[in-house]
Amino acid sequence: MTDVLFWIMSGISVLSAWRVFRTDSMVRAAYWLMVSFAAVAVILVLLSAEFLGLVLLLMLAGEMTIMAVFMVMFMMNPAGLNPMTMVHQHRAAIAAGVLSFLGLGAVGVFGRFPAGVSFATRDVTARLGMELLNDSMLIFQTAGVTLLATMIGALAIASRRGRYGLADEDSIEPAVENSQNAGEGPPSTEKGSA
Amino acid sequence: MTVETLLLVAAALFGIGVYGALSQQSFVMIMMGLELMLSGAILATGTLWAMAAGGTPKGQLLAIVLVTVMAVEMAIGFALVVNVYRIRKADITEKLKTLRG
Amino acid sequence: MTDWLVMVVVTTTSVGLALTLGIYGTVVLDRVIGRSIAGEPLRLTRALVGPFQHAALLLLQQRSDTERSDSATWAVAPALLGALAAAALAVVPLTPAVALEVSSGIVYFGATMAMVMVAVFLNGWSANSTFPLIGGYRFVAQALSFEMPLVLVLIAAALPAESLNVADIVRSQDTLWNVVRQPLGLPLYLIAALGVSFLGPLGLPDGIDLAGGTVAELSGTALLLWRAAQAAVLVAVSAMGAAVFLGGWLGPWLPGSVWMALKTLLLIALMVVAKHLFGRVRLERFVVVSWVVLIPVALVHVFLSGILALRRIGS
Amino acid sequence: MLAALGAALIVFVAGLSAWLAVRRVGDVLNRPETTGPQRIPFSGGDPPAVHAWNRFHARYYAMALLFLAFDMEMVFMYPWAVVFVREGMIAFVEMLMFIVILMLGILYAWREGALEWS
Amino acid sequence: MVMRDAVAEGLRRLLIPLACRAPVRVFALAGVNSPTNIDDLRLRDDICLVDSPRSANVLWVAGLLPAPLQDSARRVHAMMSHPRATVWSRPSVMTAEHATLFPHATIVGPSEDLFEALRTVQRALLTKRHASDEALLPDEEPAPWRGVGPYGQGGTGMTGGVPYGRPMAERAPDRDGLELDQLPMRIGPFFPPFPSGLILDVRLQGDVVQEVTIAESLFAQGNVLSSGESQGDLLRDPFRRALTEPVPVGELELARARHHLRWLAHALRVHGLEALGRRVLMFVPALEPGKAGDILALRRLLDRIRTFDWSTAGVGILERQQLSGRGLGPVARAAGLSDDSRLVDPAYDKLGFEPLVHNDGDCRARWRQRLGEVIQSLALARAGAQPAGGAGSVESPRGVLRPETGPTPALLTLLPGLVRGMEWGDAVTTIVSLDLDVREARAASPVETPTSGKPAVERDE
Repeated sequence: MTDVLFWIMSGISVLSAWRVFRTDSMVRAAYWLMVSFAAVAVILVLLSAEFLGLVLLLMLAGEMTIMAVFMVMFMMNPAGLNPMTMVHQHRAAIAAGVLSFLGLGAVGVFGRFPAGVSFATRDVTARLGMELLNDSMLIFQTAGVTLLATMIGALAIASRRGRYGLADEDSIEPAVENSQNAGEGPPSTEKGSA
Repeated sequence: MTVETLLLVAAALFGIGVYGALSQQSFVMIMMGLELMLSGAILATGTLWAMAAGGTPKGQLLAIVLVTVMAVEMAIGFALVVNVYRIRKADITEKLKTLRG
Repeated sequence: MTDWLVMVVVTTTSVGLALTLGIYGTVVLDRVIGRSIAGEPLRLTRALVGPFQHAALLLLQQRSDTERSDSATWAVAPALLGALAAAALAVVPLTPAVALEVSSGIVYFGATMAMVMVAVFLNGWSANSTFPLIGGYRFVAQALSFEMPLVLVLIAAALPAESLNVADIVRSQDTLWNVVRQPLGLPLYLIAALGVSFLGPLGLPDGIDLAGGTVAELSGTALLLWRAAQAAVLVAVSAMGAAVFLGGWLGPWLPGSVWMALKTLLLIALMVVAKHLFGRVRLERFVVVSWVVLIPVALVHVFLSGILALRRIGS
Repeated sequence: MLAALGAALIVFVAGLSAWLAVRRVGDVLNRPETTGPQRIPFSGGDPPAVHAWNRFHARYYAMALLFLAFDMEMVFMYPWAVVFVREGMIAFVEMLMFIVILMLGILYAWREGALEWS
Repeated sequence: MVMRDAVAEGLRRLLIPLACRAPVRVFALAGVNSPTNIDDLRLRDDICLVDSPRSANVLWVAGLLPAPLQDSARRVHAMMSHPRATVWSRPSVMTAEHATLFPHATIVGPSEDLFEALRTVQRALLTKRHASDEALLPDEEPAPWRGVGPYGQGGTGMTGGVPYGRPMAERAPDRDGLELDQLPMRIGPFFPPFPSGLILDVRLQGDVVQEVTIAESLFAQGNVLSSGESQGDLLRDPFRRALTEPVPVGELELARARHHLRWLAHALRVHGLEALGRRVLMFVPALEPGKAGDILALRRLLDRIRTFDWSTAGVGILERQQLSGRGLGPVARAAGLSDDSRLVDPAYDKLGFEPLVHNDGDCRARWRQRLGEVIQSLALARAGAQPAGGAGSVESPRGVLRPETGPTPALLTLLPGLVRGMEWGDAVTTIVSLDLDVREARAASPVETPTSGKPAVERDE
């Protein structure tokens, strides 16, 4: 039973991963990726990493919708109304893809892994919680700091108002500006003109 | 469902991701490729955790870190896309010769 | 294997039954409450048969289409929404006997509720029409804002139970319901629940200012199915709320399933009253309020519930 | 446990099929074929000048970026909730630290006006 | 196949009796000079007014449609799904061009029962006694767009093609600095939240309004007032009569209160408070001079429900200098101007009339202003038969009304500047709050430039 489900899910996962790059509509591409991930999540559940699989599903919905939103924002012809492929170095990319599949697959098939010891069945989540709070406390807190850095970094990069004026109007730090003005720097806008 | 088959599936996902990341011109589509590579990695981690590492919680933690990496990659990646588009009006890699802001 | 098949059959039938009754109850309640707020005579028989008449009328209407619509995703969207509601309801213990003991129950529930975003966005996107499109985008903004409070209050409820299993959370309310033990929980949950079932104040994706938004281009069966799926989501979140905050099947005299049904209907009624009494909020404002007020309050709520849970165990 | 989630998956599939089946019934009852003018999107009666699908400027993209990062907090919070009572004050303090760090992000976003429509 | 048809037939036989008793799904096209008011349908249990023609079974044409709206009306008809029918409430006066507008329509005269007609038509549609309306517009093939360019796209470049005969949106600058697509679209004339006949050319980027222009066709030939068709509407309106002859204060003030309440019901509906809107509509026929108890209770209720406040506060602020001296009635008074032509009417002077004033000038101030004026009007209406008006201009519920024009043209010139930069929902809130009536619009000479408004509302300051 689990085997059957596993094969179905891996089929869905790989096929929809392929569809991601073969569809014209950006929204469809993002949701094909979501389907692929969801199938991976089901496989994780089958591996009794229940919490991991479900939490992946939880993350996915938000992340892939955001992905769709951004893809529609920044792709011309986002819905694929005019069918058109936008690829470069196609053959090289296929070769690289196949090579990495073969390489990693070989590791999977021929590699030797320690035999599976009985894995925890019931309180996987609880053990994960203990791990988080004790041994891997640093990882947990580092993740917090990393996420904070991500938030601030992403907002700073994406926002229009930089410290020295609007991002799209050649804002330059005053010091740099002075040194450039010695030569022939571009005119800068007023500070904080937003 | 054995270690080998699971890792093969993970490798396939990774391979498709590599193909996508290298072949696509649009920034956001490249990020789709990266996501797929990470999905392969998460599956491999999950596999090894369940089948070879005796279910130690550290394995799951690694997978969670991978999910975190995915979120961070997306957030920073999209922020960069917004910024590049704002300044250069560029949405595909060809339009971007240098990375200087 | 046979055990499992029995479980599947029992769960599927009970979820199907609960959803059907719940959707019907929602429509009836909506009419009854709407008319009483409007100050009109109730006409109970009409309210009771009304849903069937309405459904029949829509079933006999042609399904519309728009130019170059994405017909595949348009077909999937309502089905996905309905299926998500059904799947979410599956982990809510309707009676002590019929409970899927999913040890990460609230994670699972959170995942299904997050996926609602996908369904609504797709429904808005697929029509290739401006108003549904704006509606879909509105829902994404709204969902990104309410999702965190929704999940956080459920986590807070999991603290005293020491488990993410919904049935365990119900059992942990043996002595005291969470609505009393965690007074902030239910209000926060209801706000998020209004958001997830895009109703009333948070019915932004299908507001009249968009001529119906995500439903503006729907007719016939498609409209019927979308409305049914929306009601199904309402039923699912209400059932979850009843289980997590109102003690689920717990209650004297009556059988557990009856208690569960009554509590779920109570929450549905509360939300329908909110729909009729609170007007559409401004999305921009809701986003800010949600991030600056609701999420911090939900986090404080989690920690307060934590301290209370610790003290209870300690004493 | 696996069995329960398997049943949930089946409920999901059943829901999907039920909804699609009713749609099919509707299409049998009434032919969904439409004419050109019937397919014009509704905006009050006049036809649109362009297709509605466009590079839609989602005004909340900064908030979406914030969400991507903040969402991860939940992944850590679920396992924490399970062991919280067992671990007691340590768990409390550690999560408090984690959350306070993340709240700084929201604070920053709010101050920068990233939550408002750009 | 045969089997499928048999099942379908059986199912249909089961569903039809049920569906016949369902409320009639109606989409309304409001014209002029209709014998029945659209609000009368809202209170009906057996009628369900829908917001989009897609899911309506019956298209109800209320009154006569001026020539510029007729094409749009036919298009709305075309958008409806089958089975569909048209019911036309027609006044006795009619011109020849109207006769062919909806050839399949069931005509309802001023003295006939509209509701019965609507019910009968839907029932006949379902039982196939009434054939579903045929398409009035030709079924044209979409323009070919596939297979022109090297990738199978429709032209040169990514956005070169015209899929389905329509081009794609083009980029335009934005206040945010992201040059994304700008969506030009025409909204109206039958967009449910807006007054019938208002046609806006809107440019949206995302859900934000970048630019609004009032469509020219509105002014070109749409003057309904002069065409003689709307005499009936005019004669029923006491404010119109008050232009030329004295009308009792009681009648004027009751009419004012009714008008404001109908407006409030519409505004509540647009904010998603349909049931409360119906409650407000139910007050309308029962209004009596001096009895404001229900209205006071309503005001208390709306004050207590904060969401209506929240979604209107700070939205659509109009400054005093934009409004002063233009006779803009409640809109001006909501911005702190005591601008009211009743002040110069001796009849009102005798009653000690003082105009109510709110200060904020936003949408919230406007609904509060109107609700306050309802209460005030009910008090004034006690003066009963005392005659007022007849001086060539009168303070109508919208503002100063003159034989040639009303306040709507002036409000329309303010509109583009007002809603620029707003999220679409806020723009709708604002437009609804102005209480426009397009029938007054012709008199506004298009010469008056719409730039007289204040600069665009910059909200990212």
